[in-house]
Amino acid sequence: MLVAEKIGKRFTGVIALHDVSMQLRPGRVTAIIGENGAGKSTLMKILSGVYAEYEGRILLGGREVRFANPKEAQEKGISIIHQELNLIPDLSITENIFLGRELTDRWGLLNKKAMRERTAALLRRLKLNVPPDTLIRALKVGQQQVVEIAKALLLESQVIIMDEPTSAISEAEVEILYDIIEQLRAEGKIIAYISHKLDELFRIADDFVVLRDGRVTETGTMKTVDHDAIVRKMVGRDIAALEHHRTQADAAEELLSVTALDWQAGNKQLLKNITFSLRRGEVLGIFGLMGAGRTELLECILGLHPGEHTGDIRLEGQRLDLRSPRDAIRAGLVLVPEDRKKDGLIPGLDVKTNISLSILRSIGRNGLLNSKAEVTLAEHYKNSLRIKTPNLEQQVRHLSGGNQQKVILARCLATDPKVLMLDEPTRGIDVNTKNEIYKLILELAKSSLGIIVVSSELPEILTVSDRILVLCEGKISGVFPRATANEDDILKAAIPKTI
Amino acid sequence: FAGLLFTGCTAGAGGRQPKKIAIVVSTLNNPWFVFLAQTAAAKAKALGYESKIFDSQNNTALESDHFENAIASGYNAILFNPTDAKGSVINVKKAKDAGIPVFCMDREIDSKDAATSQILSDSYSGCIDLGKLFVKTLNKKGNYVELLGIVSDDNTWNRSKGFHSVVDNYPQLKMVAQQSADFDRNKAMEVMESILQAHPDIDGVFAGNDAMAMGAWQALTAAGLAGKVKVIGFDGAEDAINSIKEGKLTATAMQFPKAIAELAATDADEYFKGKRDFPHKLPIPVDVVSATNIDKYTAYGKKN
Amino acid sequence: MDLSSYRPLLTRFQSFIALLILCIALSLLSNKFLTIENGWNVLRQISVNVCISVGMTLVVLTAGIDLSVGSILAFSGAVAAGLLKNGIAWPAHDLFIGFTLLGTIVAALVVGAALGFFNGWMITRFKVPPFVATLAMLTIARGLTMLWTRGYPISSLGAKFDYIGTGWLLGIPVLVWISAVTVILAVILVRKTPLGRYIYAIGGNEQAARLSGIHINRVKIIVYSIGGILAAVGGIMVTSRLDSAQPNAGTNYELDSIAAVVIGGTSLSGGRGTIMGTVLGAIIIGVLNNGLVLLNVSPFWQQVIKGLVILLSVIVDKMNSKEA
Amino acid sequence: MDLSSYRPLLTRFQSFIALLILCIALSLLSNKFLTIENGWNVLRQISVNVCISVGMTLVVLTAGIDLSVGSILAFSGAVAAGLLKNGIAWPAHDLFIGFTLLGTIVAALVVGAALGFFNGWMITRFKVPPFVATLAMLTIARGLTMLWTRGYPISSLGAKFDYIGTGWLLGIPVLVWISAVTVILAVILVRKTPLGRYIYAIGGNEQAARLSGIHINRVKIIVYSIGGILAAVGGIMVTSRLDSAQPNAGTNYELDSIAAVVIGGTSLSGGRGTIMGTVLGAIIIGVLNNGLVLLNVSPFWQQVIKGLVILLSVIVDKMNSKEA
Ligand SMILES: Nc1ncnc2c1ncn2[C@@H]1O[C@H](COP(=O)(O)OP(=O)(O)OP(=O)(O)O)[C@@H](O)[C@H]1O
Ligand SMILES: Nc1ncnc2c1ncn2[C@@H]1O[C@H](COP(=O)(O)OP(=O)(O)OP(=O)(O)O)[C@@H](O)[C@H]1O
Ligand SMILES: [Mg+2]
Ligand SMILES: [Mg+2]
Repeated sequence: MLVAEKIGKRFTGVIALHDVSMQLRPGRVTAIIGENGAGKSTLMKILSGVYAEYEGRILLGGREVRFANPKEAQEKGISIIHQELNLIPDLSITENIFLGRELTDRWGLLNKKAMRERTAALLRRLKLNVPPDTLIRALKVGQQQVVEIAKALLLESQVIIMDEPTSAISEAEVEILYDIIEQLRAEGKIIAYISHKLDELFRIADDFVVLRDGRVTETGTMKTVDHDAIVRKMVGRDIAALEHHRTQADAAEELLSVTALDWQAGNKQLLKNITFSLRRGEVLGIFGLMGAGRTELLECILGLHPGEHTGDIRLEGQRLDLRSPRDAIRAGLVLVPEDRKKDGLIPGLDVKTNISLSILRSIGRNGLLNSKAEVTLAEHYKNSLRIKTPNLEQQVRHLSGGNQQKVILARCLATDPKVLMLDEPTRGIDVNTKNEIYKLILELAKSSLGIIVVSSELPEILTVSDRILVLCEGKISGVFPRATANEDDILKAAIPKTI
Repeated sequence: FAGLLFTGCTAGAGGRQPKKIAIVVSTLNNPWFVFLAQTAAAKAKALGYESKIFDSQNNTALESDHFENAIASGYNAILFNPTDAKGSVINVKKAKDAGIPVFCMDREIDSKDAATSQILSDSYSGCIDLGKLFVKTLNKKGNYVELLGIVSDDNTWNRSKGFHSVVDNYPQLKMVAQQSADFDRNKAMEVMESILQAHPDIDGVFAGNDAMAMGAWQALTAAGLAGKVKVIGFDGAEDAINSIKEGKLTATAMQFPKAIAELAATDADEYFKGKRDFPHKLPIPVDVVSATNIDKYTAYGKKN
Repeated sequence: MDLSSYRPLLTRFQSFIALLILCIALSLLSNKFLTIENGWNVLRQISVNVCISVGMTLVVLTAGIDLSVGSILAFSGAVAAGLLKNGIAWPAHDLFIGFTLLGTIVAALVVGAALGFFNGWMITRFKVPPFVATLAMLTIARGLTMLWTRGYPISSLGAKFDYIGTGWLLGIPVLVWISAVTVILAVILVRKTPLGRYIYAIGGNEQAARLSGIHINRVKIIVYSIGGILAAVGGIMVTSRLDSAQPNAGTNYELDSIAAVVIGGTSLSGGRGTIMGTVLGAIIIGVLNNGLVLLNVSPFWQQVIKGLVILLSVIVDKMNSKEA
Repeated sequence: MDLSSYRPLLTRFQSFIALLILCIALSLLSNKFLTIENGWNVLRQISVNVCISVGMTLVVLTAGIDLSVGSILAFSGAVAAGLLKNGIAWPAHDLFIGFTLLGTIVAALVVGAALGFFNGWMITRFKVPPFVATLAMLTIARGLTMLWTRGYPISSLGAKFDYIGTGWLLGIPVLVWISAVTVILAVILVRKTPLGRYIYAIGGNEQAARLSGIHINRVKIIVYSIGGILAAVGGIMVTSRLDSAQPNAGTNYELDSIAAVVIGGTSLSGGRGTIMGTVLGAIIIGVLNNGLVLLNVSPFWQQVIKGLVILLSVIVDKMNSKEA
């Protein structure tokens, strides 16, 4: 049994946790629920020894423990899958899994054979069939996520914490993870599970703990609650599930058209003969499993790989030949990238600057910046997108995931685009914010933007899109108007035939 | 570190204020100049003055800073080893305008009146003599190698020119390689090793300073050519003198930094005492030191 | 918003404190330190480093580095001197081009810009790491200087030219004017123009900057060219101050200027820092050099102390900044 | 899988090609180039740079840099020479400690380790950026050398000591033996020990490494200490080779060694690179120096050519590596 008593943690400016108490019981899966910034990860980081300074105490099996660093926590049998991937791109799977706990022979030299074998075993258990010597950078995000899981399973830990383990993996892999969690539960391990995908929680969690603004608002067993109840507990009020009533967009004229797009990188056929079109005011959902080539498609459209692909892309009938995202923005195409931290934000700069970045020139006066215009711009989006930030001078790195996403969205909208492309717009974002973003998407569509939404979450796709394009191994494997679209057909289309 | 400063300060401010002499030297990266500077400092002290050494690190701009700082902090005279004959003139003028006498040591600045006196060791003619000796030892024919100093330094070229002004009159003396070794012993050794690959058949080496001469000598020894190939250096540094004693190096040119430095310090002293008519240029001849007269010399000077 | 707020003001306040402490200590130790004349000395002496370091700051803000400033300084200085004195002549076709003062200055700046551009081009077009590209340029430009001067200084360039380095204007040395103007322009560039923003953005997250439609390569090339131009400015300043272009001028200047940048609190990983911070850093170094000379510290000890003070000032800074 | 495959083999193959081309070109230009004896020359001449560069590689792999190697080399060399020749004496208490050959060598290594440790300590404990910490050490150690030698070389250290620098063992120069052993040990460290793994991990993603429970600070301190020790080894080699400790030994060695590391394909942003690559880089530089002299290229041109070759070899490398 793992008990947290009156845990408190403050960062400069924020109080992340305020006397949080809870119990994690053996043989049960406890769901930690809360909005972005509620303090879930912080709490887990304290339990796993990442943060050594905190108020309150932690009891493991009745005895108080205090970890100076993650290693000590590991040795005490607590392992964690962090929310952000923590892998070394240029080391192999084996080396990453054994990092910091290498097996050595009696000369203190690495025992590579043993490590490779145990890795292979783990990968088999996780049904990830790639050689243990593959470099991490050669893996897809989903596969990396699986490696993270393997890392946590290596040591037979008593306590296993999973912070949004499924945020980046696709259905198939999720299923595997569930099986493993079942096993662990059977073995009587203590499991903490964080996810913003509530339906998951109902599938595998036994107990729940709700955090709001760094405080525990409620604990209990999953059986006793339903979806809306949970949402109410974490948000503190009801949110109307929005249903999708839309003026048919088919009437509107064609905005963007892609014809026979092919992209061959080295010996890999990333995209094969992609042909589709997007109408004004239409939301086109693109579904597919990890590695189906959705992000690549958006990147091509955005001109990130000039000259590497064939086929023609037209905007309002004009053939586009984009050399860079800069050209794309000029032409009226913008992308909200998949990986916020890596491709979206400039963490060190403040909210205002991040928002105005793309249009400094146009709001500038005679070549100089126009701070007043910047502030008005930022203010405008702060209100219209309901960005939660103390002030516009706040560095974006301190915002929670959802609000960071909104800042990027604001930057894109500021360029007032014709076509808005969103890649996994709600990854790692809580239900409430999710809903807000869905609303935004629909509103924007009304204002006759063309919108492309890429997502691995079927419900999400089904909520927002007018038409659904399914990608599989770089080819279009199905197109469904929302009227006729249903989960099974879409999934069928998404699963590769070739294995 | 604060402690250091304070000791520094008490040394600076302690006792009644004696006259202060600044010694600005082109570089302390080379023992020759260290010796020059330290002798001057010692002499100044002996004459009852407070003195401080400034290292220009071969950087004329830094030398300029030193002059300004020295003037600002009220030094009464400057013993000066210029980084560059032309570039340093402007600095000396500055001092002169501030009413501070400048006594040039070893290297000249080309201005008639800026410096109060110039005590020069004339390596150009020194190298002429070396050239003559070189011609004699190789009796007028053979292949030789020249090792240049830092190529951005006009001393390097003064020496090279002095040497060639003689040697080039003998067509049978062929220079098979001319490379720079930056006045550095290690570089000289490596360059020499490589040159020996291309020209194992050389008879002599002229090195722009003793450090390089020693390096060359070591390369030759390693190649088993010691003694067969004559090596000539320049400076009269300790290692070179000893090596000539042991019959290794053939010759070097002795400059007299000790004499130069002490003379300069004495000039300053006399200047304070009111003397004004100093010889505008006082060349200190450079002696050629070889096996024949070696026992008359020690490092950087004559035995006394 | 002004970019100075990118580093918590506190820390810049700290390096300011460091400077104050240094000054107070020195003025206690030597009554010669706090004199107007000495003040001008220090300012005149740092003016060159300030110009170079301003360029260096821009480069470092993009998460780059420029090791070639010293050599570029030497070469453009030599070019200016050479043209001014000898012009260009092809005895072969008895062709001769003379240069006016302005002409030579422009020529020098162009040379600096060209070499800087070459750096930027290597870095953006061929993805050569800045450290390597500019390291190569360090050697190349030095070699060019040697070839151009044949290893001899080029001297006596005439009163008009020397005025730049030695003259006064409205009671302030021309050198100080130049560096002051440079700083002001740089501050405007960094705080008030889109380009300035782009520089911070690129240093902060290059990929995100690219997706925001910033022309990464163009910005970088511009920045390295500016670095080259400012090095050339420095070259002209040094040359005219000495009335002579020294072939080995500017050796190791890159180190001094990087030191100034870092002491000024700019992060070498880019995206964070200020021009004024760098100026502060340059002043600290200048005051230190000046002070160590005023006090009777032996040249050998000076090196040790200098190193320690640089460490200290950075540590003071770190300990009081959030990052630490 | 062994770490050599961290960079696509192809690219290291490329710098190998670069070397081959260079060698072929040279042997066409001079029939003296491809001789066994000249081979030994080159190897002997690069041996010092190899030792230093191995240490530099480890530092760079952690995404750090060490500018102080040259000065540390000078200081530890001088310490060895001084102790060997004069021992330590306090005439005051007429106390005297003599040193055996072994004693002096150990002492020198300890000095190197201590200075390296200081670097690492500054970097980890006070978060001073490696560039600055080691820049400070560059000045400090040089100053210490000057203080210790008073600016004069310490010469004639006796045949036993000189054997290190000039002797042969089993038909191979001792210097080459030393560097070879250093390389082998380093390769083992990097490929076969946990520490080696940690070095790559820290350079690859420090945050992730920390979360994996690696003691970042400890590893870094060890790495910088090793760097110091290897610099000291270099110091002993140079000193005994010249039979004299020169106060200005090792000036600018940091640049040569960083060049070797980068030409060898190690990324300055850490996490990617190999020891053998660095050795290759050092050889390329050594061959180049040797060749330029063999061909009696004018010293002025040599610098330009060297710079260009460094650029080229890196570009070749880049163009054939994935990153480009
Ligand atoms: N290193 C940090 N420095 C400053 N503030 C931080 C830091 N880490 C987290 N915070 C703040 O602490 C609060 C809790 O953050 P935490 O990451 O625990 O939220 P979360 O529940 O995990 O959100 P999400 O669901 O988006 O992961 C947030 O307000 C966040 O901004
Ligand atoms: N710039 C320098 N850097 C390092 N060492 C130098 C430099 N210039 C000269 N040396 C070394 O110091 C010794 C003394 O130099 P010195 O100034 O006497 O040259 P010089 O040719 O005598 O000058 P001059 O031509 O004015 O007489 C030289 O023999 C050379 O070994
Ligand atoms: Mg979280
Ligand atoms: Mg002389």
